[in-house]
Amino acid sequence: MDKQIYLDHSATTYVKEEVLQEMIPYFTEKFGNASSIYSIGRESKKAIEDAREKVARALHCQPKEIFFTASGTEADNWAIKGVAFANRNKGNHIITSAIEHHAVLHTCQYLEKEGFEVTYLPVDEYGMVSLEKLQEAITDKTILISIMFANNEIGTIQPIKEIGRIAKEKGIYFHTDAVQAVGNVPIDVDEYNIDMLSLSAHKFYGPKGVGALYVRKGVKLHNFMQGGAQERGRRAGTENVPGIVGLGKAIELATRDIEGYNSKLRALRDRLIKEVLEKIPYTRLNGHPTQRLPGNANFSFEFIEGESLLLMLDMKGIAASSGSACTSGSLDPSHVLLAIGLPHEIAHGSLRITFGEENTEEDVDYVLEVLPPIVERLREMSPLYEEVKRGVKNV
Amino acid sequence: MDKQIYLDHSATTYVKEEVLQEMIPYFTEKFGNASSIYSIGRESKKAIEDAREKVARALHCQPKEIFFTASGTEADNWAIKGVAFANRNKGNHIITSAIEHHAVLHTCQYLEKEGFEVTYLPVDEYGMVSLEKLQEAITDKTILISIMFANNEIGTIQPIKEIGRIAKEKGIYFHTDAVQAVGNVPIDVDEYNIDMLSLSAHKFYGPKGVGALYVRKGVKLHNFMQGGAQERGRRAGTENVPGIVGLGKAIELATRDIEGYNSKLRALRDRLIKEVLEKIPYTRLNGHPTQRLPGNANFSFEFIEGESLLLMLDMKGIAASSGSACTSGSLDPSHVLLAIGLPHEIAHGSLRITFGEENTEEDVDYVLEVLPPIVERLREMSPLYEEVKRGVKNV
Amino acid sequence: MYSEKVMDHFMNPRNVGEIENADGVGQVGNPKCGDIMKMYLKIENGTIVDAKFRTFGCGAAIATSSMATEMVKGKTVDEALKITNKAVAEALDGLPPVKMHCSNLAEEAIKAAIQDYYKRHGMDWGEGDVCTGCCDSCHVEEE
Amino acid sequence: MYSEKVMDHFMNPRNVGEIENADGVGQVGNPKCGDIMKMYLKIENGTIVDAKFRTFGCGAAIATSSMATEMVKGKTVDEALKITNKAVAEALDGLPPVKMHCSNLAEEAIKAAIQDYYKRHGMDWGEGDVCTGCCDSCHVEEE
Ligand SMILES: Cc1ncc(COP(=O)(O)O)c(C=O)c1O
Ligand SMILES: Cc1ncc(COP(=O)(O)O)c(C=O)c1O
Repeated sequence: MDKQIYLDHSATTYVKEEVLQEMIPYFTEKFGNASSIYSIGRESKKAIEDAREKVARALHCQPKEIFFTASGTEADNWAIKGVAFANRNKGNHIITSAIEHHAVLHTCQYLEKEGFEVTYLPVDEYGMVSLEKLQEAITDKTILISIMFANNEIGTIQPIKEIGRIAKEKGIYFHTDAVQAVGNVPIDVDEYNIDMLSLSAHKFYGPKGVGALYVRKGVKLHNFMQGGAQERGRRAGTENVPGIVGLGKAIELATRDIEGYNSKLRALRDRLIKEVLEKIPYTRLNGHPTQRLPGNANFSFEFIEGESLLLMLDMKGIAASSGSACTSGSLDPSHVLLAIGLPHEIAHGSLRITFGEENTEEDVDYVLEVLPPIVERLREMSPLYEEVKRGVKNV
Repeated sequence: MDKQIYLDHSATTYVKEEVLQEMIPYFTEKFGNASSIYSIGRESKKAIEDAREKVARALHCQPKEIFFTASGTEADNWAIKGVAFANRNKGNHIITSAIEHHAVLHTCQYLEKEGFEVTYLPVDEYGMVSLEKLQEAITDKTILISIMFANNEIGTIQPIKEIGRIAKEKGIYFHTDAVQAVGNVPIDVDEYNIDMLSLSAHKFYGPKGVGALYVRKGVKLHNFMQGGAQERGRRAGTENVPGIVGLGKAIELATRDIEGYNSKLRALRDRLIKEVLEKIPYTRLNGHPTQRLPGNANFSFEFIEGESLLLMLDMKGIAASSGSACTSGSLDPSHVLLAIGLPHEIAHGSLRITFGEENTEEDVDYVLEVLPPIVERLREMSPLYEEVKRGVKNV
Repeated sequence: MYSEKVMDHFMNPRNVGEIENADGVGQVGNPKCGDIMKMYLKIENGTIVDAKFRTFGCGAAIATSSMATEMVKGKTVDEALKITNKAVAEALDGLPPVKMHCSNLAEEAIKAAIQDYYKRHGMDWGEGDVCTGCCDSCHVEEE
Repeated sequence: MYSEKVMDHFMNPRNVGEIENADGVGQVGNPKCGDIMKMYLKIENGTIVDAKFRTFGCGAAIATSSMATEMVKGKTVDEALKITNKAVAEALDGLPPVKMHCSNLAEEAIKAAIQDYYKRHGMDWGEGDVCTGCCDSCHVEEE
């Protein structure tokens, strides 16, 4: 197998060479603890503050509203638990959506056990949250709305600005998991009335194991990680200096020409979607036709199961995914695909292709060459397809 | 300033070249998400499992008892909150010591607000916890004993084996914060009856932003980080593959010849201690004379304040610390030095020197040349010293 | 993740298809859980002379189907009934813990096909042994 | 962390020492908090002609002591009393937020020394204005 095409940029990205080069010195000669008083300590501190400014510039906020974490997951846990426990006196109701990442969903489920009430807003067939349903769900006990910016599986981008406006009107904190959005969609936390925002570096060509939480000045939030006085006493633990430097550089690069990057990805994606739907019968596109991440295409191929499809693609050198990477250990079909109304057996047969920087039209050609026969082969093995061909089952 | 001597290895270490070289490919060509099914994903998974085995070998436990975290702080938070909330039905009492790192102390203080009761065992003048006091503190509501393996400021090593035996006899979980011990002290979790153990890679020439928690099979522990199914469903968040690989390599190197490393450090430390105490009057050694980390020397110089001492040493190219790095933002004197009975003004004037791999006898020579005149100079500026010289004040 | 043997049986599955006029046909699993196995047996004088399958499912499900059909061929019905899920998994050089239920499915598919054969021949064979459909019922947790 | 000016006044502090037969001596701060400043003033005809200090404290404490003694020299007592902590900090090109209390200490040390001068000359000068001793009382939080 010679060809190797990576089409799973929503799962993770490689670290760009420029990013890695900025990180390297902080592992070796500039390794000081950022809390230390001597010069290499102060250099680390400065490197962190420079990165903080870059993040602030990307999100249009103040540097001191940015707190570095070890992941998007930690940022989500912190935001949601932190607001919940700090505002228990005001209310115990949280609104989120049924298609959030598990970092949000499982955190909300944990809070339910702790006495909080959570509304999981349903979504329409495209994965869109309805603003009316959101309005209806709000009670005078609602302390937090947490709705993801863009979905990791089907790519649907939510009406964040409108949600922010509603939250602001009602005086409710608004958190958004923007792990998939940062670097792909322009974001302005003020314009969108976002109070808290989670991001993770490894989704935009930065390193794994570092993320950030934006917290608007004034938001009441408990600490999640107890310990030393790092991050102005808000997030304990020796700072991951190389990681933070990498995050800073990566977000700078990722937001430099977001429009150019987007239109490139959109072209690849749109051609892929169009031709796959034409070439392969019994196929549907999941997610919103236009309000979706520029690099995201998500298909359901009826009668076949996703894992075997991925394995066969892998044997042809194509790295793609089914559902989200985080749940691949699980046997359950994607909660996102079920939430948009797919029946179980179809939810099992999805393929997510997410384009990135290095992908080309030739990559799309290759997928279009390789994918249809694989789908056909798996269908030939499938008892469900046999029934359809025989006319036993209607589709 | 030409000379640069790093003497703060307890704050953090550089990443060894061999460690960095193992990490690098996982940033670039081997960047796959470890949860992904395709080949570069599986390679990441394998790299993580290899690292897990290395950690298990170092601690003498099973690989599946090791869970990677983003720091020692996270491991401490997880262990303590996780046991507390999972065992509330059994009791609400936790025993720890007054000289723990803030990652443990602040976590315990947080739990006090949540209805738990915490006993902070006092220590003697050397920083040792008394086994009798521990025995006395145990009640039938005690669910957890958390005592650090070795102290980060004064280096005192606790009687972990005896504490483990007591905990086991009473059927109480025993957690130890071994962030300073791993790589410096041989550890066998079975021999010591340790149920949970925290470690952090950047203390033994691994990268910042990655740690681990050892959890003995069968220990009842809630998750701390909610989200994806990583780490067998126990710790969510996309795995920091390069970081974990670095941790694995670093712990392998650090535990390979721990005796040889120790005797080297001990020689440097013992000479420094002896000569500093001889050369500089009104000086005391903090911590235990023998039961201490091989590389740790901690002095109190009366009449002077620690920060100004550190700044002057920094101007001479010596990187050292006063108290712990994490609290340098704070104005309070070290809780550890107060706990061993130092008066406030003496607790303010401490110097911690922690040796590492690259230090030499020449480094000790240099410190012995530079330190006495700096102490003298600061004392000349000090109104407290003036009083002593005049005989106004007794020491 | 998967052994080479599993990958071989997945990429080159043996005995895919159906047997016209099969003597026993069994289908187990449930699309909800993402696995359905349908097995066809040709049985002559109590000996399985041919076996084919169609499977909707993951790599392990396809590989175990392939291996199970290989294993039953040439065996008597009684011998075939003794094939355990462990035996199928072992013949594949093991399966990841989270995928062990797939080998259960293979065992159940053989049983279901033989049950069908018994039924057609008016022979009795107690109910209730066969997979209820959802893999949760025979789920093997990793820990 | 510290400005160059602070580092200069820390590494080369002006006016360290004491004045024999000083006209006013003030000591503020508390060893508990890690800062003690003792200031000596020589005052002729209501004008400060010399100032010296001894300080136990951090880099910022030493630098502000040094700067404060420089600033009072040549000023009348009344002018000296108008020197604010902000002025001392500004003269040093700023201090880190967490260290602002050190400049408070300098302001208080000047006041204490002048109070002592007033007392010696039998002049009255209300109580209670001077630093209580512990820096918590004039603590400036970062946010
Ligand atoms: C939408 C979303 N939220 C949160 C996360 C969690 O991020 P991380 O795995 O970096 O913690 C991810 C990706 O894994 C994601 O796609
Ligand atoms: C004893 C001890 N525990 C916990 C920690 C926290 O480790 P980290 O900062 O890597 O989270 C440290 C060091 O900072 C430490 O010395």
